[in-house]
Formats: sequence, structure tokens, C-alpha cells
Amino acid sequence: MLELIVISSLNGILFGMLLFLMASGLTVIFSMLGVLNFAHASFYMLGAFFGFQISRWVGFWPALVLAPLLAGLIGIAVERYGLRHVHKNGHVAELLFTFGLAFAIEEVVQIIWGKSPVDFRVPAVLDFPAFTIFSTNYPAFKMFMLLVSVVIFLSLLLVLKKTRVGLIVQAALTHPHMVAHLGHNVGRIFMLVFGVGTALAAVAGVIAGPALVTQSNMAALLGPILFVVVVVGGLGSLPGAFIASLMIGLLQTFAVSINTSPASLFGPLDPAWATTWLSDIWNVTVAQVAPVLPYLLLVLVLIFRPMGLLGTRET
Amino acid sequence: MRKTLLAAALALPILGSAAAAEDTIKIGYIDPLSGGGASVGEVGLKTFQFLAEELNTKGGVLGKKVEIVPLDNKTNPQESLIQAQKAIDAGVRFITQGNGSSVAGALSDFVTKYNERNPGKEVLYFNYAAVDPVLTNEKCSFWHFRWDANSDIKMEALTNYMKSTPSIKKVYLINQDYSFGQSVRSQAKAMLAAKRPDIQIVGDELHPLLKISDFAPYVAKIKASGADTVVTGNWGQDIALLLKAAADAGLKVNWYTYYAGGTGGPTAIKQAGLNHQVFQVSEGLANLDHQPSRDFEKAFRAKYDFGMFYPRAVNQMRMFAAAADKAKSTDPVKVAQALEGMTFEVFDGGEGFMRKDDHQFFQPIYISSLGERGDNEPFDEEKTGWGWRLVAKIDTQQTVLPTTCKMERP
Amino acid sequence: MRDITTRIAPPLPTTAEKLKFYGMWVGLALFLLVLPKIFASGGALTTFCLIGISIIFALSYNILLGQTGMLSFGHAVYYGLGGFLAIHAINYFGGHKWPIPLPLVPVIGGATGLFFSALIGWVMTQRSGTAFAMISLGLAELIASSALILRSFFGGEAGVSANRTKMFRVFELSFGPQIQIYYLVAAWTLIAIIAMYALTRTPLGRMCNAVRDNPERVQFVGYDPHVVRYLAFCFAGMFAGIAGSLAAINFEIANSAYLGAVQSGTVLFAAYIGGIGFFIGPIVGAIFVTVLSIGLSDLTSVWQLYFGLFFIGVVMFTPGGLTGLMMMHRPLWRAGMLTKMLPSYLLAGVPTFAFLTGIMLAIETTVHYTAHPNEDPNIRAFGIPFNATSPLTWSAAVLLIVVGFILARITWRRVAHTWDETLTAARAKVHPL
Amino acid sequence: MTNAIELRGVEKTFGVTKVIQNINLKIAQGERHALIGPNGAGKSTTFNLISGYMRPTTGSILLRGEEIAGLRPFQINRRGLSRSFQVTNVFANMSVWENLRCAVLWATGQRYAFWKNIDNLPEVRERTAQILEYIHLADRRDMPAGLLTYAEQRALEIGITVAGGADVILLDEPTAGMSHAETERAVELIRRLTEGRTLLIVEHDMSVVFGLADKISVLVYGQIIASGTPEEIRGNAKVKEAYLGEEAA
Repeated sequence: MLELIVISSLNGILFGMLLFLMASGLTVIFSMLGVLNFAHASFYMLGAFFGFQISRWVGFWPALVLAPLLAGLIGIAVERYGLRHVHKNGHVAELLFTFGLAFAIEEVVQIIWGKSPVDFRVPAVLDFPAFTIFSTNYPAFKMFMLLVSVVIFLSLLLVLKKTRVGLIVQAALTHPHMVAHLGHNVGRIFMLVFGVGTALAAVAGVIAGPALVTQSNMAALLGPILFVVVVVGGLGSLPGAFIASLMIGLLQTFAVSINTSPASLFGPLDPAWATTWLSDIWNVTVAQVAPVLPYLLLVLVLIFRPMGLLGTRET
Repeated sequence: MRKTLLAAALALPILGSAAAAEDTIKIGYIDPLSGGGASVGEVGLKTFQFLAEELNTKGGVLGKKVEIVPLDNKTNPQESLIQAQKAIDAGVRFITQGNGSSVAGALSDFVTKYNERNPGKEVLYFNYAAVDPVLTNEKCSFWHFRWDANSDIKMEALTNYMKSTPSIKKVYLINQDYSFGQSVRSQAKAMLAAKRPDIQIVGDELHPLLKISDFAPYVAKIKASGADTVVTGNWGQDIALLLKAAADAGLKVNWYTYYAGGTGGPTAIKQAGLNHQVFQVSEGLANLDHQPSRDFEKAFRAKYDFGMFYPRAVNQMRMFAAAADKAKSTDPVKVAQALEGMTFEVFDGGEGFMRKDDHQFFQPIYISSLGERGDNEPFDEEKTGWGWRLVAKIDTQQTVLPTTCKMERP
Repeated sequence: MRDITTRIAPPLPTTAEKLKFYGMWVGLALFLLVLPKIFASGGALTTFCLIGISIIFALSYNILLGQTGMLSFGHAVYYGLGGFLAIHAINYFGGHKWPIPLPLVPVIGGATGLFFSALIGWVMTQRSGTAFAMISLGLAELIASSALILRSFFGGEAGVSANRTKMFRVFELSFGPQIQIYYLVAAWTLIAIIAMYALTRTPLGRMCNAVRDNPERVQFVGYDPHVVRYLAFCFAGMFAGIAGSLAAINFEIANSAYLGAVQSGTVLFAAYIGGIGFFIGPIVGAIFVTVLSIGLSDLTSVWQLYFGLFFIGVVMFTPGGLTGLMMMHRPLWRAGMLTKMLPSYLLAGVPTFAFLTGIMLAIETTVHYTAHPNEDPNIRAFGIPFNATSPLTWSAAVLLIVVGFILARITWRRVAHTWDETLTAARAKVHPL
Repeated sequence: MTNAIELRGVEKTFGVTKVIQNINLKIAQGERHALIGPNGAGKSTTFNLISGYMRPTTGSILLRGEEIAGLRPFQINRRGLSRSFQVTNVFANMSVWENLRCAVLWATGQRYAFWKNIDNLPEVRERTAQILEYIHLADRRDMPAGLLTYAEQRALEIGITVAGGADVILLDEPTAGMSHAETERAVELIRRLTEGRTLLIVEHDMSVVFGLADKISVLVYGQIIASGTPEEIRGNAKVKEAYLGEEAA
């Protein structure tokens, strides 16, 4: 039992940190550009596939740098030649543009790399168990993932606190209307923020690819959860996104390990009810509903605390 | 102007396929050919095209050429029905499909209703891979024939093998949370309890279908349970990722699976280093010591870069030809009547038969394991160097299960 | 007083205009009546049924997006629930021999859609804009996932099937043959189109537009934008339920895909591509998208990519959709100056076509390399054969893309210029100052 | 006779900043009252508080003796108080006719009707036509509001505000940004449209204020420093010092 708790906590924190790598970019982009980037998870996927392809050619470590760079450049191009163009047609058009983009990226990835998972392996240097806890191995690569996420998290904090762009971003987070008065190089800052945001998502992709799965549906699986994180944390709140990421990471991993169902708590249903719809609910375990929990959380938060956990504004 | 354009656009897909030649037998292949399931659907399509070619070089069926008409159903039941309608318009009287029991159920239902409402224009449905038992039990149809062993039959075969393997003591069940996974789970529990009451079921897991990207939490549970054997009906990424996570966590158990041989499976097994620890229950394997199937396999692999994944498709096509010969007609009703109860020398050797009661085909079932190859094992999988090795053969008679089907015949 | 009204208010329609207006609907009805006489194959009838269903669904979606400005990513929920209830109703009424004929089943679907949107909508419509979009997405995921857990009602991934011919019969109609289903769908489509058109011309319909344009100001003319959104949401849910139940009748099966993200995405595509700013926009879009999704997969295996790219193109270049593109030309058409644009359109059309051909060639050859690397390089796409390995093909693709792009840029600037001139001239001609 | 509007000890704080400090204000029925003061004095905030756009931190706001503080804007509007906006705030994609018609719908009791043909409502037609005539935009009837000139949009803004027939009208800088001639026409329009109604107006143009208002209140740093007839305000030393003096200089 203890073993399960320790392993689940580690996995949960890890998943949460990965979510945060993406959610941070998404939050900043939303605050500055006012666009909820539907294609954000697609950049995570692009990161994983670029990482896979580049590590085939030149190895994992260069890929860890090159893949996010490449994805970031694509992000910049998307902002410069796509979003900016669509901006004049309003927010709905922008949202739909990123929606279409997510759709197209998934198709392109399917065309190039196919639908089945690709063989993206953990680099040999890190392919050993970091430690063994109650006879379960914990892979070194996962520790490495944790390390990378924490390092990026810290450097992000540093950039936000210490640089001029960081200050502008911070200001934008709290006073989104102020961004309009930023002056002549606002376009460049938007581009930069979009590029960095998508590159961060791609970093998450490169490190998650070998550990989890590199497959064309990975964006579609993660995308909605990412929105849940951002909304639950509070739109425009970085600390909120951080807490929500960890919360959802832990929630999902722990839910999986709980086999409790109403039936196991209160005993089986009365036979008169046993074949009705109630038995579906009665016999379902927490583990089975694990994937639904984030959405349930989203709906609850939106009903009871519409601005999110740490958010300050309503939309 | 717009109306004419519209009419033209509508007419294109509809009229374009209307011309049906009488001297060919068209078999509509309804499976995913775009998007999600395309890679699997392509493998099936090429298999059937290869088999149609085989029949045609022997002079076709009753002198008529066999043509496979590919139809993309996008793994969606509604879309499958649209495509079936399209196929029927194009003169197709035989359709075949395999991916997804939900699609199979919808198609079987559709064909049954269509035949009832359009007497004289009957259509037959050959199912080569959808294994949901209901299709040959509660929801059986005269117009549906299944060549794959349904999941209960496979479990019967698997448990018959497990019965004679005393090293199995603690079994963990992990399955996808949908009808197929649930039937694997409940049958495993029932059959093991009957055949090996000493085996302890230490875990019984259902996880969401194709939505898990990290199986580490599940593997932690398996590990915690102290299981020595895992039984799973998982397929696709759900088996590949499960094995990957198991290897990461250093889980040492034996895996009894239905679909470890599917696309990506062997690669994952090799990567996880599970040498002869992953077993698969199937109706055939490439390395079987049976010359005709080996020759076939060789020719097949020479043409495509994947192995013969569907021995049952071979049985299906060859039996179709034999039934047409027997009936001396390619009329679907007559072919169906000829198929009922037909016995047949199957692709991998041995005798199989199409049970009249429920249109389920019975055949020898094999248990095999993937790992390093021996001398008489020429074929590897997915260029891993590892191949399937025969572990046990379960004879046809040992796989026969009762059916609840009440067949309504025309 | 009276004379101010007659002098200033927009004139009421004359008898002739009224006749024309009602004649249009009668004409549409007649068109739907004779359509299956022209295209009689089973596939054509199925296609028409799907188009009808998709029209109702897309129009219902546009009550949200186009009329009231609410971007929903979960509209299929009400479509799907309507479909499931309809299937259960067919089974139940058929099994218990209730004297309810099949054509009334969509009423149940509509009531279901209305019930659930009324239930869920109150909380959802408190927010608008991005927040509403997010909630709709989360809720759709929640309900679609729950559908797989509540097996006895939703039938798991296999769904629930029914036999529509087992219902009570009136006029000896069995509703087995597709032609009868066609007329059923056509009748309901006509009813739904008329009802939704009428809705746009009511006080509520106009306040929906006002909420879309400026929800803040609406509060200061006495309306609660939340209530307006809520009512619009309920109507959208109701018509979506009708569409879903028609789909259930047509396929005789309802499964969890009805509720899913793909269905929600498709209706968004259809409405937007058609043009959300016009009532007929979603109708055009529904026809276009349905025909494409059925027919395009015969032509190329990567039809979804073209679909996605096309959608992005619409969002970027013609935010008014296909209908918007047509309507743009109305002033020119009225002034009889449409021909002035033709030369520059032709001039721009050639390089644009070349550019698009180049892109398609590049996509198809790439697909060949990744999907079928060891096979016959002579492939066909859109019915045109070409050799995917030949350097000629590759250089042709590159040449078409590069040259096409450059020339298209130049020529489209010219088009924009001519457009401005012609439009000014056309306006001057119609409204001389 | 109860006052049309009465503010009692109204305060509004944003975070730590007190934008409105203890305002007390009475506006009699039928009075034309102007609210003046330098930029940032809190005039628009006062409007937002009265019209329900914002909720006061403390204090009460009475409309004809009834508490309205904390009510939503549409509830206040239904009780007969209507306001315009400093920044033009019309339904840009709808025609001028549609704009005005939306503004009369609630007042004519249409509510959320979805069973009536909107073109078949004689009362709505009449009232819309009347307002359209008043604001001199009859020849712009079918033009999208977003395409009107600035002055026309301001006129439409006023039209929307009065169309519902509210008897308490709040106008926020109705003539801002207008030329001299346009301003004169606008004042005339306001005078005519608010005949017999209560008017509270925020205005910077002193000629407008003194030409139109029966009473004037001066708001400086969130406080009312003086309130009275135009003559009284003109002679008030505090006002001269804090406000008019600067304007004159």
C-alpha cells in the first residue's frame, strides 16, 4: 500500500510538472494575445515527433535542444503569418484558427509518422532504474524528466522576475488591457511569447515522448486536460496553473490506483435493481472514472468558483 | 447555377460507382482507410487483395474475377452503414469487415434488415476479425459469418492450456473497459474457476479504452498484487504501452494475450526484453511447421513488408470460393446455404468447420510466445529478429462452445 | 403619428413580395418532393438524408454561434442525447405496441434536446466568450465519457440499435425503404428550417443578435443577456435533438460517437465554412461538408488533411464563409458589374490553382513515401495518375508552389485593387449621391 | 414628492483606492442635473454605480425612493432608468433601425417572445420610427450602425438611451468629440428628448452644461464639493478654485 502511495505520488508529480510545462506557455499566450491556443498540445506532439526524428539522426541530447527550437520557430511562424492575420476577424476566428491548426497538425503527423506509436527510446545513458522502492524500479529517465521540469520552472520564474520581457509578461497577466498600450514592438513580443510558449510545450513533448508514448493522438488526449488545468487554475494565473497541474496530475494517478466502487463500500445492489441503469453507477470503480475526473473538476470549479483557484478575472 | 453545381457534386460520388460489371464478383472491404485506424485497415486491405489475386490466378470463382472494393469507414459505425449502402449501389453482394465489434454489430444489423426489406437483393457479411461473442449468440444473423474465433473460444483455448500449466498460481486480469475487454475478463474468471479452482485472481482491472498514455500506475498495482501471470485482451497501443511500462518497472510475469502480435506489439516486446514471456492465442502463426502455409507466408512477405496477420482471411476467401463451387452459384443466399456446416482444411493445417447453428467457424487454436528464434523458425516479426514459437495447439473439438443463437433462416 | 411610421419605418412587404416569399418555401418543398425522382439510387437517398440531418444540426448550431455569438465545442451532446432517446423510444413504442408512428419520434428527440439543454444551459450560459467555449468542451468530454460508463442506457461502444419498421403504422407506411425515410427527413428538415428562420425574426431572435454584438449594452435596454443566451441555448439544443433523432431513425442505431468531439467539430466546421453570418450559410456548409466527407475519401486517403487546410483557409481569408463570399458580390451583381471582376479573377485564379495543385501534388507524393514506401509509384489522386518517385513530379510540385505563390500574391493584390474600384463604382451606380 | 434619484453616503473602493467618497446627491423629478468635474474625478464611476454597472462598496442609491444599489443593470433599466456611454456603445453589426428597435422591445412588453413576428408589431414600429425621426437618422435607417459617422453614432447612442421611454436618463458626455455645430444640434436633441423627464448628464463642455442644466453638482476627487443652480455654482469660490479656475487658465 505504502509502495503504491509513493510510486503514485512520484508519477503524479511528474505528470503534473509536464502539464505545467505546457500550461505555463498556454497561460502566458492567453494573457497577452487573448487567444486560447487550441493547438498548444499539438506543439507538445510536434516536440515529441521532432525529438524522435532528430534523435534518430544525431542522438537524444541534441534533439532535446533542437526539437523545441524547431517547434518554437513553427510557433513563431504561426503567430506571425497566421494568428496576426486572423486577429482582425475577432476572437472567435482566432480560436477557430487554432482549432483548425490542431486538426491539420494531427493529420500531418499521421501522414509522416503514421498512426501507431513510434519507437522513441529512452537514451541508453538514462536507461536504468534510478532506485528500487519496495522492489519496484523507478526509471532514471523519469527522474531526469522531473529534473528538467523543475529546472525549466525555476528559470521561467527567473526570467519573469528579472528581465524586461518578463516584466511585460507579468504586467500582461494582471492587466491584460495594458498590453494594447505597449508601444511599437508589441508584435515582436507577441511573437516571442508565442514562440517560447510553444517551445516549452515541445520540451515537454521531447521528454515525455520516450517515457510515455509518441503517437499521433497524443495531442488530442492531452489537449482538453490542458484546458482544464488552465481554467481550474484561473485564466491568466501562473501560480494557479502550477497548483492545478499538480492537482490534476496527482488526482489522475491516484484515482487509477483506487478500486473502490459504491458496491464495494455499501455492498451489492438489491437484486431488484441489479439489472437497471443504477448498476452501472453502482459497480463503477474510481479507477474506471479516472479520466473523467478532471472534467468533473472543471465543471465544479466553474460553477462554484468561476474565476478558478487563483484567478482574478472572470474570463 | 448553384443548383447545377450541387447536382453535379452529388452525382459524382453516386453515379461514378453505378456501373457494375456482371462478370466480376465484388467484395466490399469496409474498414478504416484514413485517419485513426488506417494503418491496420491497410494491412487488411492488402491481405484481401493478395487473396483475391490468388483466386483469380486459379481462374476466379466460377470463372468470374474477384475484385476487392475498398471502402473507408473511418472506424465509425454510422459511416460503415453509409459505405455499405454505397457498396450495394455499386453492385457489391458480399461485404467483409473486421475492425471493431461496434462496427460489426451495426453492419450485421444493417445487412439483416436490408435483406429483409430487399428480398432478391441479399447481401452477405463476412466477418474476419470482430470477436464479440454476441454476434454469434444473442445477436446472431443468418447473413453473418465469422471466421475468427470469438473471444470466448479463445479464452476456452487459453484456459485449456493454463489448466495444464501448474506454475500459474496468481493471475492478474487487466482489460480495456468496453464490451470485448469485459467479456475477456468475465470469461477468464468463470473458466479459470471451473478448470483451475486453485488459481487465485489477485487483480481485476478495467481501464479506459485507448486513452492511457502511461501505464506505470497500473503496473505498480500489478506488482503490488504479487501476480505471476497477467491475462489481457488489450490490443493496439494499450498492449504495447502496458508492456513498455512493465519493462520500465522491472515487472517479471508471464503475459497471456489476445493481440500482442498486432502492429507495434512485437516491437514493444523486443524493446521490453520480454523473451518468450509474452504469449498469444491465435488461429495460426508463421513459424508453424506446415509447408503450404510457410510457402504462402514467404510469397506474402516477398510482396509486402509485413507478415500474414490474418490466416482466417485466407480461410474465409478460400471457403467462399469452395462454397460458390458447391452451390454452383454466386447468389448470396445459395452461398450462405452452402457455407452452413461446411468443413474445410484450414490454412495452417487441420480441419475446421462452419457451425450451422450460429455461423461461427471452429478451427485449431495455437498458443505461441514471442522471443529469440530457434532453427526451424524462419520468420521474425516487425524486423525485430524475434519470432513466434509454438507453445501449444488446442484441437478444434476442444474449442467448441455452446451457443444461444436462435437462427432465423429465410 | 401614423404618417411618421409609414414615412420612416421600413415598408411592410407588399402582396407580391409576400407571394414571392411564400412561393420560395413552396418551391423548396416541391424541390424536395421531386429530388428522389431524379436521383433514385439507395446511396443518393442516404446522402440526401444525411444532408437534411446535417442541415438541421448546423442551423441549430448557428443559433448559438452565428445568431448569439456563443462558440460551443459540445453541441453534439444534445444531438446525441436526442438520438439515444429516439432509439429507446422506437424500441419501447414498437415493443409495447403504442400507437405512435415513426414520424413523431423526432418530437421526442427535440424534447430530449430541449430538456437537457434547459437543464445544463442555465449554468453554462452565465458566461460567454472563451469561458463558455471551455465549459462546453469540458462538459462534452464529461458526458461523452460518462456515456461509456452508463452502459445499460448508452449500450457501451456498440451502441443501441432498433428496428424502425416495428412501430405503429399509419397509411401502411413501414418506413423500411430508404425512400420513405427520405420523405420523413425532408419533411422534418423543411419544418425545422422554417421554424429556425421564423425564430430569427422574433423579438428573441433579434435580441440574440444584440447579445452577440454587444452583450453589455443589452443590459441597458432592459434585457438580461444571460436569459437571452439561455433561451437561445435551449432552442439550439432542441433542434439538435431533432437532428439527432432523425439520424437515429436513418441509421437505426445510436452510439457514443453521436455525442463525441468529432460530431461537435464537424458541425462547427459545417456552420463556419458555410458562413455563420447568414441564415443560409450553415445550409450551404452542411451540404458541402456532408458531400465532401462522403465523397472525398474515395478520391484521396488523406481527405481529412485537405478538410483541415480548407477550414484554415476559410478562417483566414473568407471569415464570412462560402455564403459570405457569394454575398460579397451582390452589390456588383445588382449593378450589373460582376463581369468587370472576371478578368482579374481569371488572372489570379490561374496561379492560385497552380499553387494549390502544387501543394496537393506535394502532399500526395509525401503520403506515398510515408504510407506505401515499397509499392508501385504510379499513384492516383483525385482520379489523376502520376508517378510519385519521378524527379519530374517533385520538381513540378516545387515549381508550381513557388511560382504559383509569387504570382498569386501579385495577382491577388490586383484583384483587391480592382475590387475596390468596382465596388465604389457599383455603389455609385446604385445609390447616386 | 420623492426625488428621482437619491444617493446616500455612496462609496466605491477599488483595492485600496477610494474612488468615490461619501457622495450624497438628490435629483428632483423633472430636473436636468449636470455633473461636472476634472478628469478622474469619478463622474463615470458615479454613473456606473447608479446604472448598476458597478456595485457600491457602501451607501444606498434610491430610484424614486426605492433602493436599487446591488441590482443588475437590466433590472434598473426596467425600473425606468436608462443611460448612455461615453465611448459609443451601439450594436455595430445591426442596422440603425434594428438598434433602435432593440431598445424599445422591452418597454413595449415584448420580453423574450419567440412566437411573434417582429415586423408585425405596430407599437414597436411606431415608437422606433418616432425615435428615428427625432434623432434625424431616417435616411440612415438601413445602414449598419458601425458605418455611421461619429456624430451620427452619438445621436444613435442617445436615441437608444431614450427609446425605451425611461423617465430618468443618464447621459455620459453626449457631445464629446463633436464639432461646434454638431454640439449645438446635439444639445437641441437632448433638450427635446428629455422634455418632462429627469436628466443627469456628465459634460465637459461648459456652454452645454450651463445652457442645459437646471442644477449642477461638482465632483472633485470622488467628493461633491458643491451643488446648486448654475448661478450658485458660477459664484462658488471652492468651485472656481478647484475647477473653473483651471479651465479658465
